[in-house]
Amino acid sequence: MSEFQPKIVAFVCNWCTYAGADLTGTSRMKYSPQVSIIRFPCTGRIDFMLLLKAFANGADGIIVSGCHPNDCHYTSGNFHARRRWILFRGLLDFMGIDTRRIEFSWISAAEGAKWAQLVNTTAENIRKLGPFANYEKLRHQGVS
Amino acid sequence: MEALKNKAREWLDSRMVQLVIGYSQGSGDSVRAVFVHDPGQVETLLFDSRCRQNLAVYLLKPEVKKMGKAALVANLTTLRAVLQLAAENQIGEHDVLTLTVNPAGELLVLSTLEAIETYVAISAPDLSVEEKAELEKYEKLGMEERWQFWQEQFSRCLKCYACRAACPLCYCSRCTVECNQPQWIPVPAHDLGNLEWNVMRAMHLAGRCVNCGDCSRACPVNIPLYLLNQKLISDVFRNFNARSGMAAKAENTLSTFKPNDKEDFIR
Amino acid sequence: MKTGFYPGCSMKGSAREYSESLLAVAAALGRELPEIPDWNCCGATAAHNLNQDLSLALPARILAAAEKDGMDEVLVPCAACYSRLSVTRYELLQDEDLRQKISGLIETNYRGSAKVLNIIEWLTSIPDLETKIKAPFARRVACYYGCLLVRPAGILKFDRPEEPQSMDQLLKKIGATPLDWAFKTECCGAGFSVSRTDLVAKLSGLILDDAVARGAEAVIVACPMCHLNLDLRRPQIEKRAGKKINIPVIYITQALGLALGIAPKKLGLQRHTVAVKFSQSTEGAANVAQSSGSKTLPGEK
Amino acid sequence: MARIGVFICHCGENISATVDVQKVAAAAARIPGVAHSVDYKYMCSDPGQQMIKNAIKEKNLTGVVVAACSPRMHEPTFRRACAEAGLNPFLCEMANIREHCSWVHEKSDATTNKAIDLVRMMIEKVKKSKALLPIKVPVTKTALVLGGGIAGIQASLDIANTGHQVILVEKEPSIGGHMSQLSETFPTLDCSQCILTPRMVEVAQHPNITLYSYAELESLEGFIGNFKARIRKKARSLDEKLCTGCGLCIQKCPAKKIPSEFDANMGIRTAIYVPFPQAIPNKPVIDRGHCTYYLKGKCRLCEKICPTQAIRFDQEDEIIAVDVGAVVLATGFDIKHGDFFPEYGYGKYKDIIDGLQFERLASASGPTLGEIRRPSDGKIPETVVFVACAGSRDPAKGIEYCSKICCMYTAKHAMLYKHKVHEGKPYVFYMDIRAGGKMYEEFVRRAMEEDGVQYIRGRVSRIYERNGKLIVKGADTLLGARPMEIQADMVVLATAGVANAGAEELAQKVHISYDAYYFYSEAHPKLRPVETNTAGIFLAGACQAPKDIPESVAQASAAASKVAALFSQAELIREPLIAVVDRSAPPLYSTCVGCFLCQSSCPYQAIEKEEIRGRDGQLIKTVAKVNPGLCQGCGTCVALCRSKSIDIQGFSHEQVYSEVLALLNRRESDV
Repeated sequence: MSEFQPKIVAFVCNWCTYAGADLTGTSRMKYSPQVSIIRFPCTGRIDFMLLLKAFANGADGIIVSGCHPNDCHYTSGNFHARRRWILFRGLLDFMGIDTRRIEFSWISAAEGAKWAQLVNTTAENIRKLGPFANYEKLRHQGVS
Repeated sequence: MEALKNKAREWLDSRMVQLVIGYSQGSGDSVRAVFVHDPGQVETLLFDSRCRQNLAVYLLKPEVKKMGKAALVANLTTLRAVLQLAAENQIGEHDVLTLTVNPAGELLVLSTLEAIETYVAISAPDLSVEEKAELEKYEKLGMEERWQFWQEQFSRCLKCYACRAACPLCYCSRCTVECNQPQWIPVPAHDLGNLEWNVMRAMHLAGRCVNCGDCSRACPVNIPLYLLNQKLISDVFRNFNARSGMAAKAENTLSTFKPNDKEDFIR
Repeated sequence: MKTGFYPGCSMKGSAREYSESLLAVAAALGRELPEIPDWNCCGATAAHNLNQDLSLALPARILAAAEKDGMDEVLVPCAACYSRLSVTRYELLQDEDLRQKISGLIETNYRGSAKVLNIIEWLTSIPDLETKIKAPFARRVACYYGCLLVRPAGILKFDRPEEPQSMDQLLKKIGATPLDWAFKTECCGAGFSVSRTDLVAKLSGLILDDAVARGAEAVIVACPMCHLNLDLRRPQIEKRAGKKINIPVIYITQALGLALGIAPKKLGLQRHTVAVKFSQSTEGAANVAQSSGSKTLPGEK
Repeated sequence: MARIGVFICHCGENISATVDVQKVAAAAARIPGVAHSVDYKYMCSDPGQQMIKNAIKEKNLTGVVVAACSPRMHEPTFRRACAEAGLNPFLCEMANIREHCSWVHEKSDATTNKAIDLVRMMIEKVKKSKALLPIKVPVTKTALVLGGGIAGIQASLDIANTGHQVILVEKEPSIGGHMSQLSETFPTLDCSQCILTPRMVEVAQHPNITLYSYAELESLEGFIGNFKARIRKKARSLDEKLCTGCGLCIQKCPAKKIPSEFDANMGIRTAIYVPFPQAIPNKPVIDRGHCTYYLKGKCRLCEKICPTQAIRFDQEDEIIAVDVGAVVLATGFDIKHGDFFPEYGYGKYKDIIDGLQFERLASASGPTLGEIRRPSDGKIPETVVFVACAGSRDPAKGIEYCSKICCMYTAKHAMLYKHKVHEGKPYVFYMDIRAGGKMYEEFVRRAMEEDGVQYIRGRVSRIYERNGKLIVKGADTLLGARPMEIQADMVVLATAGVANAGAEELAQKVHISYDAYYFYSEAHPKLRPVETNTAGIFLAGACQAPKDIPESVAQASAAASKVAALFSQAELIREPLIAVVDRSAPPLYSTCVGCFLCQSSCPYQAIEKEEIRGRDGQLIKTVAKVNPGLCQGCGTCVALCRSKSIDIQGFSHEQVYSEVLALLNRRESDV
């Protein structure tokens, strides 16, 4: 049985982090292929239900990333998102859901290196944490 | 008590209101909601420490709305629910008259939202000392213990949505659980669906819940849902210094922001 | 509305005439000023330079005691204490975590319910003071606010930190003529009172000069430290200036006391270094004890 | 049943070197709903695009997925290709298997599998995609410019010169703004009015500009391209058509001792007046607050004297309604006045004045005809102290920002004083000298070196009067913070530049955001400096932040070019990637319950209330409605809405939901 390869979904905004990840590519920096990006117009668009769905469908880890404060293409989407994350993360933690599996980050269009590094450290952390066993159990109880 | 009945009678007589929503003696030692239309029935009204139900839940029900203008016998959380509903454009200044009895036992007529605001200002900052203590008890548990605790609780969930029906702030005409394109919440009552439902329920009340506790009281399998609400109430207060149901014009915690909102987890 | 009283060290020692006059005035106005039970040092001048927690814990303990005693507000006549107590209340109400931390240190939950009042606020809050005046204090006065009463502006919210007015307004009420002068909030040398009397002599000298130059008959103060420098250090001031400076320095409560017709002795006027003498010229002036007064220092009492 | 076409690009070697593109194409082909799946060397090349067009026609595809580079690179290319082949462009999506895959991973199965995941994800998204039509908004090609200072004048002229109509509204009786009050301008020392008045005349005579002076905005409704503005034209108390501006009334008016606003209260004016001789329009206004007739009921001298019988004492304010397509705010700024600096005796001592007052003293058309004479006794001051940063950069005064223009005009003032009073001794107290600008630093140097202005780096702590002199106490921080005193005859405070009184009210009237100091907020601090967050409303000049003349003019022209661009098309066409509130059959009409939490979350004020009424016209419910003209498509409201009643086109609930599922649920057949 080969080493555990985590499945990590990245929810990112189109204007900063998606562009930052593009820069990682154009600069040919390497990172772990376990991470795949889903593109959103803005972190403000990212519905917390989608994060639950990711876990429900077998994600071992999640990255959520957008423009730095004050850099939002829509001026305040990321500020709204930040408030939701603060409460959502607190709630998950309270329910015993391992918030180490959700990595929140600000990554600008210029921070290609930061993206690569974020992905690698996240992948490494999740690998250490192993498969999301608790959720695994739930998952077997039915499709979603 | 007499004062309460008299005021109710007066209002019904004068047709100022067509309906008084209040509490009356239920079976055994319990109290239950009562809808008084006819001045003759005001005798059944009562108000004491047992009157915990949040009667604001009835205000938005179509069948109740049909009955005409209502007066509400309200405890503190009911009044806060009224303000929160006003803040969410669900009721207007003239939609409801409220009566309450203050700790000193005097009847107060709160006929304007402003009057309600002044009165609810007496309520505790966010949570009572006891509530805080209980919350901390669970927060102190290890992550795995918390997981086990909630899994065990949710394993009993029947997806009966009594919590939703009892909540004065769950008034959506179509709840997200009823969406099937896409199907956000799986229909069957299995652990995954139960978890997702309860996370969503709590999040949708974040910055809105007035901590009446009716969700827990309504739950047929005694899931301590109030803990989830109180966790968010204390987080909302600590992080954003905000409290729901204190003002009729307040902006909602999650629909506003401050550029300097503090967090310690975003890299 | 229960108003407590925090004396602090100076009111019991070097500035006992301040508290004597305050209590006399309070009595005359029918105001009760119960002392905060088991109060402690506010930590002024030293604590906040040494240890932030300590500098917050000391005042927090005082205020918590006041709260426990059911006080809605606390009168703090000493400007230094007032500054420390106000700043502490502000800091702790700003920062929930800090409030909990300090509450832990003092083993009492400090809620911040009790408001902190300085002497000016307290006197201003007394309704129709004018009507209670028996012998108008008809003097030309220079109201000296000093620093601790008005700064930091952001926290204390004193009327106009750089050009305060409220003491002048009060003096008007009791029949005096407050003068427009330039040294209302200039430094008197404050903390250097003991270590650098030469500095005090210079700075306080400038203050007195301007007051005299503008024809003031008395300097009115609301801070024991200011009084100490302007009054007790008068010999050093005169020595440096090479001239006699007779203008008396009196506490606002003493001026008010006189206006209320309270006997000078009751107001501790005899305790000053600089004799409180007024030329009888100005009519209606309160009849003031002529004390040659080498000031009785604590200990000797 | 969907018929999706999948096109895998090699991008030369860029993708195929690390991703097994054939394998990806094959895997895609096995996914239900995929009718066509191929790989090709360069999808973006003409033959590549042709392949897509042909496939769309031949296999009549219902959707296209191009797996290639970043959509930020070529999405427009492939969507255009689809459109040309008759497929709605929004049914085409790209899977980014280059920047996000082949370039960042080593050649391996894992890399190929990820590419397959990404392709599968976009296939499932496209299955849920809907054909979208671009949004078309009609545009009224008239611009409303608020404020007739130099910024408003410049913007109006630039827009008018592109052939579009301009309505210029100025609240004062004349246009010209603060610039018309200035004596000379830095760094060239050319006379302000000499360069300004020709522009003012141009405005008056321009066929495309309608000028409403002595008027203010009453209300503004609507959205980009379609605003409805109501303008209150205040009663001038005379008939402008009849008045010739001869000025007889002004000469004869008995109420002569009224402080002149234009002269910053350093001079006087009559009750019927024009602010200054070169006023545009050159028609007087009766100041009813001071006019003897309005106060005492008799006089009417002006009426008797007026050769054209133009005086109208009974005239009333007039409301003018106009339709405009864009609005330029050029409402300018003010400086701090009054009791703001008690420790400086500002407002207490006559000879402590502010910068604008000094401008009037130095101006040849000013109350002293350009001689520097101090207000108290008209003496020529021998020593003048200029205090920079009087309030600016001072948190204690609540003004933390730099007012930007003071360093320069203070140097100018000191210079002018020295030029006019050769024996005079000018001192300048400053914190730092900020002379960033063409010829600015040189200008300040000249003040120091050629005109011998004494610059002292330090702040003034207090100013008070002692036997006829103003004692200025400060510190010289370059000489060991040595406390110092200067005995001055006059003090000029460069008081902070602040937003106009009423700036907040106006911002709320036109629904734009403003900062903590009531300066108007630009849409993006770097990239959209002259736009506001409300589409169709632009900023020019100091209403956005303190600015000098060149900057204000530059920004005005920039705003004008934005307006011209907007007016250049018949209608405004926007991508339909915007939020929509659902509508459904009665009795529900919409799942929206009208809590309107979304409203405050929208950065663009795009969410409105819509009243749904029955046939009898009575109100059934009030629900949210997204204004397609204003929505920018961030989707913040979408994620906020509890009942999922708002969705966003192009990133709909169904689309992103199926992306998540598709990405995570690999099919055995894939690998």
